[in-house]
Amino acid sequence: MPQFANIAVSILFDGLAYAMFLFIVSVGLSVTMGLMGFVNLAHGAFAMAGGYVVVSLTRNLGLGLIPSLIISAIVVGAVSVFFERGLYRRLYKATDLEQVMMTIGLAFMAIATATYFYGPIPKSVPLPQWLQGDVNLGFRTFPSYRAFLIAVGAVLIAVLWYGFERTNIGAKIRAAVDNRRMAESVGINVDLLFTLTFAVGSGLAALGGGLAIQLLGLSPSFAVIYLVLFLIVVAVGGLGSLKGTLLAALVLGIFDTAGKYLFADAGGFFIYAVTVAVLLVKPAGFYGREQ
Amino acid sequence: MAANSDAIGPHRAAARERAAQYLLRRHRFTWAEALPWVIALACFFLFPGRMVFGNQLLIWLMFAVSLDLILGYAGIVTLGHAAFFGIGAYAVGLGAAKLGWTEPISGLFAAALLAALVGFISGWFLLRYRGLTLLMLTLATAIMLQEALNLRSDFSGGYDGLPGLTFKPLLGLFDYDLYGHVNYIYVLIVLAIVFNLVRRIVYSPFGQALTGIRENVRRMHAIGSPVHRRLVTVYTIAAGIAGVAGALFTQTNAYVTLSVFDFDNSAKVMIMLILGGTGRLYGAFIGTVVYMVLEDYFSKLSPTFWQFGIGLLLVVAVLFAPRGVLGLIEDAGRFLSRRKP
Amino acid sequence: MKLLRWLGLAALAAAVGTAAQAQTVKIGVVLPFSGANADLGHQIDKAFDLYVKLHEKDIAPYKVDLIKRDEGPPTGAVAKTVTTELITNDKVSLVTGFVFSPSAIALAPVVTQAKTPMIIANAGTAWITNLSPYIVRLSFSMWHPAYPMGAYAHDKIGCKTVAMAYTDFPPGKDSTEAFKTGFEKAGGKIVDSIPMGSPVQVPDFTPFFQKIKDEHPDCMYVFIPSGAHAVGVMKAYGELGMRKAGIKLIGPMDLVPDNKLQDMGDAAIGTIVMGHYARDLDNPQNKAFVAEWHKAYGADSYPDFMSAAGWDTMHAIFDTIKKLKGNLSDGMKVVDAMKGWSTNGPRGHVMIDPATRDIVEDEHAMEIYREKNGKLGEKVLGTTKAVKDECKVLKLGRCGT
Amino acid sequence: MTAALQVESLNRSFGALRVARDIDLALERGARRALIGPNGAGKTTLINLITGVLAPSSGRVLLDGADITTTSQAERARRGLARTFQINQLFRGLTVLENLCMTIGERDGNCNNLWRPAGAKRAVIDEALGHLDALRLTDDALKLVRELPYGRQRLVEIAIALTQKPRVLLLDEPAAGVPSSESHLILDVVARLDPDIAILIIEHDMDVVMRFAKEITVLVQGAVLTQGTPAEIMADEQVRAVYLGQEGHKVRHG
Repeated sequence: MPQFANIAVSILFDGLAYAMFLFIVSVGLSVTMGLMGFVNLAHGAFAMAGGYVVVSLTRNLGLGLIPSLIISAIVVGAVSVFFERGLYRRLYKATDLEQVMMTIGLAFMAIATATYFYGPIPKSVPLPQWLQGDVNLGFRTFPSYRAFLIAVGAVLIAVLWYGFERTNIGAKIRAAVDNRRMAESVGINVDLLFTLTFAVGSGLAALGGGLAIQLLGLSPSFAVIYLVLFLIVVAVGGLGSLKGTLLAALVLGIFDTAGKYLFADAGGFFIYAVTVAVLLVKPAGFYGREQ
Repeated sequence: MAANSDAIGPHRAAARERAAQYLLRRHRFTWAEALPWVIALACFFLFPGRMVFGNQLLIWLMFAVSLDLILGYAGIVTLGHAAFFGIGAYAVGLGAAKLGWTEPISGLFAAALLAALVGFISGWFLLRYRGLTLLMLTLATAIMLQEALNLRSDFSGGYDGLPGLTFKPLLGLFDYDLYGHVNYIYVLIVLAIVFNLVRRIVYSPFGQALTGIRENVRRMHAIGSPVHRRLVTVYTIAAGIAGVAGALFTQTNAYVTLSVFDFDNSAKVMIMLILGGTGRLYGAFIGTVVYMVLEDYFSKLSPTFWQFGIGLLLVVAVLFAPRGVLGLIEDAGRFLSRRKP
Repeated sequence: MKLLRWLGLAALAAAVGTAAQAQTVKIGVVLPFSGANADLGHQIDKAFDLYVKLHEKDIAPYKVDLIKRDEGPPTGAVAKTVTTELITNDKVSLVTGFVFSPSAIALAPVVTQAKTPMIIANAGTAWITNLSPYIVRLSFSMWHPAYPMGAYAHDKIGCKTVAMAYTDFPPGKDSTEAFKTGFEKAGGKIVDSIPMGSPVQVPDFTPFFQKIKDEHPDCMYVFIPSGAHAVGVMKAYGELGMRKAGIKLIGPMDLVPDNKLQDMGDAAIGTIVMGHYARDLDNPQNKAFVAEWHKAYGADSYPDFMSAAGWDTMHAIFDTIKKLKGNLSDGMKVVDAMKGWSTNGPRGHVMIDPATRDIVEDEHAMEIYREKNGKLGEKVLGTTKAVKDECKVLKLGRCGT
Repeated sequence: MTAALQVESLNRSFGALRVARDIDLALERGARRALIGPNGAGKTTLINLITGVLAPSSGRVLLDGADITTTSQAERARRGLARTFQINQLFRGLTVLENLCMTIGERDGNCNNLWRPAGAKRAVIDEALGHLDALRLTDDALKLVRELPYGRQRLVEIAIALTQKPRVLLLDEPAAGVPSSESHLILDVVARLDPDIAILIIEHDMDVVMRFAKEITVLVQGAVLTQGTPAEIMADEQVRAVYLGQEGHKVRHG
């Protein structure tokens, strides 16, 4: 097929895969920030933790990748509840600055801890045979793992969408994000909701971290080096908006890929240029509430 | 308390005078304020071997003070402050490397002006936004600046930086020594001047207006304050000061790389400030000292795991001194003064 | 201000004095122990410790005292502070380590002024050694592997066209520049040269490689810092099925550091790199080195080219201590003692070029293959003997000054 | 003579919802007008439109005959248009005295000064203390606003507005949220205000309205239902039907 079409397909496909990773990790951050206005800079640390759990499960216990990913998401999600109850809870009413300071502190501690247990050398996980190499979709071939990543993303989106738009809890969360006081006054237990979303968000982050090993490798500093990326997705998407986070992930993922592909020299530029462009026009992000 | 307000004349006259005196005196120097400078000088004689570190510390301190002006007083939360530090750093760096402008003090002014100019322009556009949006916009601007300079690495030296910069001796008299003694005094003096400037601004009516914007921007509009103009003004000033800090960084290191624009620096300076306490002038002092001294100590204790110590410090600080070390002291003070008859 | 001068001199005098009498030689070790590149630091640090442990007795009655400091991020600032204080405050006789070029560049004026030798165990920007007469490098310059790779790729591997992809920081630019110089001299054609983002973040390499795949060159020359990036490159290369598409992956050894090789999987097989070290390099010194390494750090910890350089670095320092009878007070004497120093180390025969104070070493073209034991190994295809830093030989740019 | 404040056929809608429909309103110099109407009638919205927090979809706002429809909030304030908020908008982290000094500073343009210490102008401080005296707040001068009981915070809210030396003052439920034990204090203050100031007050307590207002404007669903003297309004059947009924309804909610 013609070159330009081929290029376009490559960009869309790779961008889509990248976008899925961004979405999976960022969505939890977006909802928790939207719900409680809680700035959680330790979110990346949960992703990193998830990654290492997967490493342990696959390498030391010899589990398959898929079960490991699921277990890791659940484990990290569960553990995150303790942090939420023990530490985060104390800072709901606190200022952003205090939240920033504590969560950055947690991220630092997470990095040191991971270094202690896993060492600084980047880890990777063995892939099952069917995820190696590439799949042929007739008109051209695509890397299997990325196809898999996209599939996982699609499934998650479906599940989240259902949970968010169709279930009672989802409705409550949306209500709380929209107007917390109101929600509380009609008897919604926002704190409980937050614990829930926090756990789910952290679990998703962990899943994202696990999936990212194949993409970006995994070392302790994973906890912070991609944080900016996640925050950008959240800001561009709009706090607490599932739709927004998805759209932002897609736009940023695809633009970033296109930029790297077409204008490698200015590669780093694009994602930020897009961010600025969007925020200047829509300060609250794609689907955020204007203040 | 409220009941007392119905008290008789003389009492109220006294109350009036007390209140008036408080505002009349507040901006005057107290002896306590000499303490940091005394300590700084004492350190110079006590730790002659640590002056290179001390020098870095003072530069970060100045950087933190500039951030306090906008974050602590005007309530502008930014993650792009390193941009101005970097501009100042590169102003003198490129000046020395390309134009042979090696006179340090004039270099400081040049750096301040350039950084302030960029601060003015970016502030004009960005300060209409607040919160996370502003956070991301400032952050993105800083990184784009860095990327742009890296594109022209033939000119900026990229991440290998501009090596072997040499600057004229200070005032043509004092040459930079290996032990950083001259540097330390140099930076300390500049810091003293800059800090006094900031202190004046903070206690000026303009400074009051800034705190007003921080406390309640809606009301500021309602009482007729040109909020945007105020914010852009202070942002420009803070940018200039950050630029001076950056310039000192390059001059005292005789070296600069693009990493000065790193997001990490913006974050680090913010953390140090919060740790010390925002909007309290001396919060920057305490925060910087506590953070950097402990960082130095931990990283010698364990070059690999020191981050754990710093992390723990931050978490503990939030839980026990949420409004920073100075905030803690202040609260204690209020608590005690309550006890007084 | 006179007082300052006086203080300075006094302290300096003290420094010299103490160093002179000391039976113990204080050595400042500056490596990135924390942060995104911590693993690089640890690869070298382990080699240092291992050498000291095994050879302490050789330098009796003298002892070494390693004072370790975190090099911090690749900004030069932290490194400059801690190193200067190692000199001024801890009074070390020499400083070594230095993974990042900016650290070395920032420190050049300092070591010159302090007359303290700086023995570089990694930092690879070619012209660093020109910055100060007190700098000695035992690792390599980007040119050491990259330049000979140019000719080898064209003549032996059969790359007529090559697309280059590199991490967008100075070593990346150096490495590609060096390869280009050698490759074009041999008559090859560079079809594309793609910067792949900053060294801080591991990017998603796929877009870059996809582009190259669509360009169909014979070979793809990749330089990345040999940390987390290396694994990412191999994965993306494998995922895109580029080898099947007939695009060979070549580069400097940074592409397949031994401590990550086993994680790279089949994708790596067939990759050809130019380098001065591989874990299964066949010489007795290396066999012993690797054996000792596994004994000390376990079976699944591997030394890599950085460790090898670290080992030789400490070796050179020890020999110098012996030669100077433990008196390293005079920095210039130390440097002179190292000029022309040579040994048979893990890397084979290495020598410090008296003229440039830079290393002279053999460069091996090595192919990744699957060993019988299932592990990935590196097979030597050919060797270029006694390679100098070509950048300085050709006096290109800053290398000329 | 031209009205101190004139509102001409003001419209504003949020999407389909029209919160202000062709509102006409005039405040003569020294006017004492009450703005009443059921919840959601758009009373606060009208104040926001007048002060420039919201921009009207159509219509004009005139201050002393000058069109200020497009001028900024701040500019309107500097021209003598002051307001209080239904929910306190105070500088909670500052002392009461600072709250007022800052207001004076912005009013007189001192706040453009970055160099002279704020405390250097005794005159400013004395004026501020004067205002505090008038509201019996002197003893709280050095307290942080957030440490005051709500009732007294409410007084600060008014003190700030008065400190602006306004010609037109818009009071949005000055006694809202204040226990009746203290509300009289606030309403006394309101009653004692300078007769030259044109005042528009939003108030639910009809007794207060009757005592204070010389004219009343009734707002229903964003439109002016009727205007007139207290007596006329009390007599008006529509008002009873729409507003007072609604009020009773409101009372049951507590």
